[in-house]
Amino acid sequence: MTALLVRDLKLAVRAGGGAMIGVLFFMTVVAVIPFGVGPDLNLLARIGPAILWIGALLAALLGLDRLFQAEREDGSLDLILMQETPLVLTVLVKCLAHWIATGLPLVIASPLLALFMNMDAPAMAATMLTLLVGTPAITFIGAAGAAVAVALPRGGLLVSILVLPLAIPVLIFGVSAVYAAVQEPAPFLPPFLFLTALTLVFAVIGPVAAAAALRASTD
Amino acid sequence: MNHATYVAAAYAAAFLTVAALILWVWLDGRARRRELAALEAAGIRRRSAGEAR
Amino acid sequence: MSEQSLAIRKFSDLANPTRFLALSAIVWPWMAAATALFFAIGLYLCFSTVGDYQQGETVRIMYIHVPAAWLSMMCYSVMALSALGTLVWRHPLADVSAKMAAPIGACFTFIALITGSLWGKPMWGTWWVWDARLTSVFVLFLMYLGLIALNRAVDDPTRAARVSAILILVGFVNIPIIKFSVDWWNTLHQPASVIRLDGPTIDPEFLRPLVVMAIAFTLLFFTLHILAMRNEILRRRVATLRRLAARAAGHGAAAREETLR
Amino acid sequence: MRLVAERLSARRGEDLIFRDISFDIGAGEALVVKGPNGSGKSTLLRVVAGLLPRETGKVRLVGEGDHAFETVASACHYLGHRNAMKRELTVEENLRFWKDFAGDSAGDSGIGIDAAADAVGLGGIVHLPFGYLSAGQQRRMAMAKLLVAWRPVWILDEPTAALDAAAETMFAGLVKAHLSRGGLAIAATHQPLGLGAVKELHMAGFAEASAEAWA
Repeated sequence: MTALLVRDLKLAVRAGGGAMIGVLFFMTVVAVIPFGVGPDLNLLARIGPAILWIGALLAALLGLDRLFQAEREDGSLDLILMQETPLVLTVLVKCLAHWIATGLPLVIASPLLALFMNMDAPAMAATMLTLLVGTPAITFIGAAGAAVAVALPRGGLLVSILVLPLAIPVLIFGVSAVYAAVQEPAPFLPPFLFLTALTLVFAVIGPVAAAAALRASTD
Repeated sequence: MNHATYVAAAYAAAFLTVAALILWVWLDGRARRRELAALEAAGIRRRSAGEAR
Repeated sequence: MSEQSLAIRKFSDLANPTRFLALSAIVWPWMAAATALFFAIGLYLCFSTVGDYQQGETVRIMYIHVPAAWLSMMCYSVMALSALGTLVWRHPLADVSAKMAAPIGACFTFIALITGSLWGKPMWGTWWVWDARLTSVFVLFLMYLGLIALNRAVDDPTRAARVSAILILVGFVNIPIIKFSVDWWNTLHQPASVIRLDGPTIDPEFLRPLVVMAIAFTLLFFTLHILAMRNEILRRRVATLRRLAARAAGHGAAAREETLR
Repeated sequence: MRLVAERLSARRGEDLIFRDISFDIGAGEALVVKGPNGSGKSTLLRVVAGLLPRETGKVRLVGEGDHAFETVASACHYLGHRNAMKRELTVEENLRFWKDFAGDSAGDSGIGIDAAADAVGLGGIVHLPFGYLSAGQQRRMAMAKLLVAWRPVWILDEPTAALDAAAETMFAGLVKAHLSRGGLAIAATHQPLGLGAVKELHMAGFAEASAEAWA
């Protein structure tokens, strides 16, 4: 299993890998927002957490379509399906590698972008923490979408369409946890714990569904 | 925080970035030279290597 | 040998990476030494001059911020020139130059952004304002990163060079448009409370270290650029040799099989 | 150990590709599946490998050591039309991944990566990225993948389609060595593989549109 993790990470950082593209997309999307809403620092500080979360959600979805498609195109998927190793476990490890390569950089880049959004330190920390806990959920549920769309031409856009509605709960609890951390009366823990629970649930549902979809998609 | 801290931070950040850049160039060059040496040790040379001079 | 092929030969001699390697090997130690010298003088001047009465100590940040910002633009111009070289003259060294300038330019732009932010915090009370000038530099930074990503995404270097050359030139034409529109956007929105970057005219007291530092940074850029280009040439040579090795291995094996039979 | 298939049939979409295919091969035996294009050779192999659902019938392993395998698929190597190697990684990284990820099945163990590359006649270039190799070399390195992890059953779909005569002989040698170690092989091919005496299975190429449902 470590072999798979190492291979996927290597592929992500080698030429043509998607490790950097996600962060770049994230930065660009967030950077474009002020041009739309105007450079009012107070307004930006207020909407900052939401913008960061939406940007991270879109960036995390980007590149998910290649998760299984690349394996299918060169025939590796056939061999992966044949192994004794449970497919669910294989999918889980692939998700993990994908998250380390694309999700973790988003988390690391988020404080920098929070500066651009004029967010203060607590909001920045809360955003980073919720992204750290929440982005794996997007990857896990996205894996299910990627597996469903694996055999389709132009699966990339389809994955986003399929997964975005499923990721709405993650967005809701992630953003509300950040706002709860910043605005006094609302408690931070309940939405944050919901977010954690969502990630754990998706860590089970996503790989199981993806494994089933992959088995069904062979031809 | 007083202003000197910001000045120090700015110089430190600039220094670190430049140091990283120099380190990258140096390590990259070393890795390439090693690869070239390894290939040459394996008996693979440029066809033009003999006639070039 | 016909006249035409002789002419082609001469031209390709200029484009010869081997010649570039030999020449740059002689030049770069001198350039590195000059860079170190200018940095020594520049840094001494930076800290020996008195602070500005209005900005205080923070004016010293300007001594690295302004040269870095200047380089971030000059580097893009170098890339645009190289892109022209790639598209018009098909000069292989131009590919190499454009490709290796991008990470260096991104680093200098990053320095400009960071130091600007560190200057802004004590002066404006915030790390970042969507000021026209800052925003333009940030957009430039994103363009650098995009170009690096593009170069990494295409595995055939010559094809990558053509594509990114086109993008560089489009960007070069587009930069004034971006600058103009950002200015427009900024005057449309700019809250009056934010202090503009334009200070009083620069005192010669501050000008001296600034100029020395600018020269030092420029020398640093060219030194690093030359060294990075050397690395890239070696990288391509390694790739060529590996292809050669792959081909040779096949033939060798086939020949061996033949003799076995 | 024997690999037994009983009255297999499979369909693709609505069409029944083949029906009532049975075979039985033992250790050290090879089965060559022959037939015209579209007769369902590839489909049969993918059904045996567990990559396609079968309509009817059964595939199973019989004999000593068969408890070691959860599924028939986990006892098989499958060499399909695609090489299952990553262009960006070096040959060694590719082979090492498959060696570690697949692991050895019960009964025997795979050979080292350099030895496998030598066996396919491409020793000494494992440090090159896979994408640098020519099509024939890539195919041969994909064959080396069969050697680095032990599987008793080799399922080979047109293994030598892109190879020259020398490489074909080399591959026949590999298969023979595998059979002599007590392995089994099923190959779909147009060309003679040069394996000597083997069982043959002729697919008739019958195409019967689905009778029920939409007819």
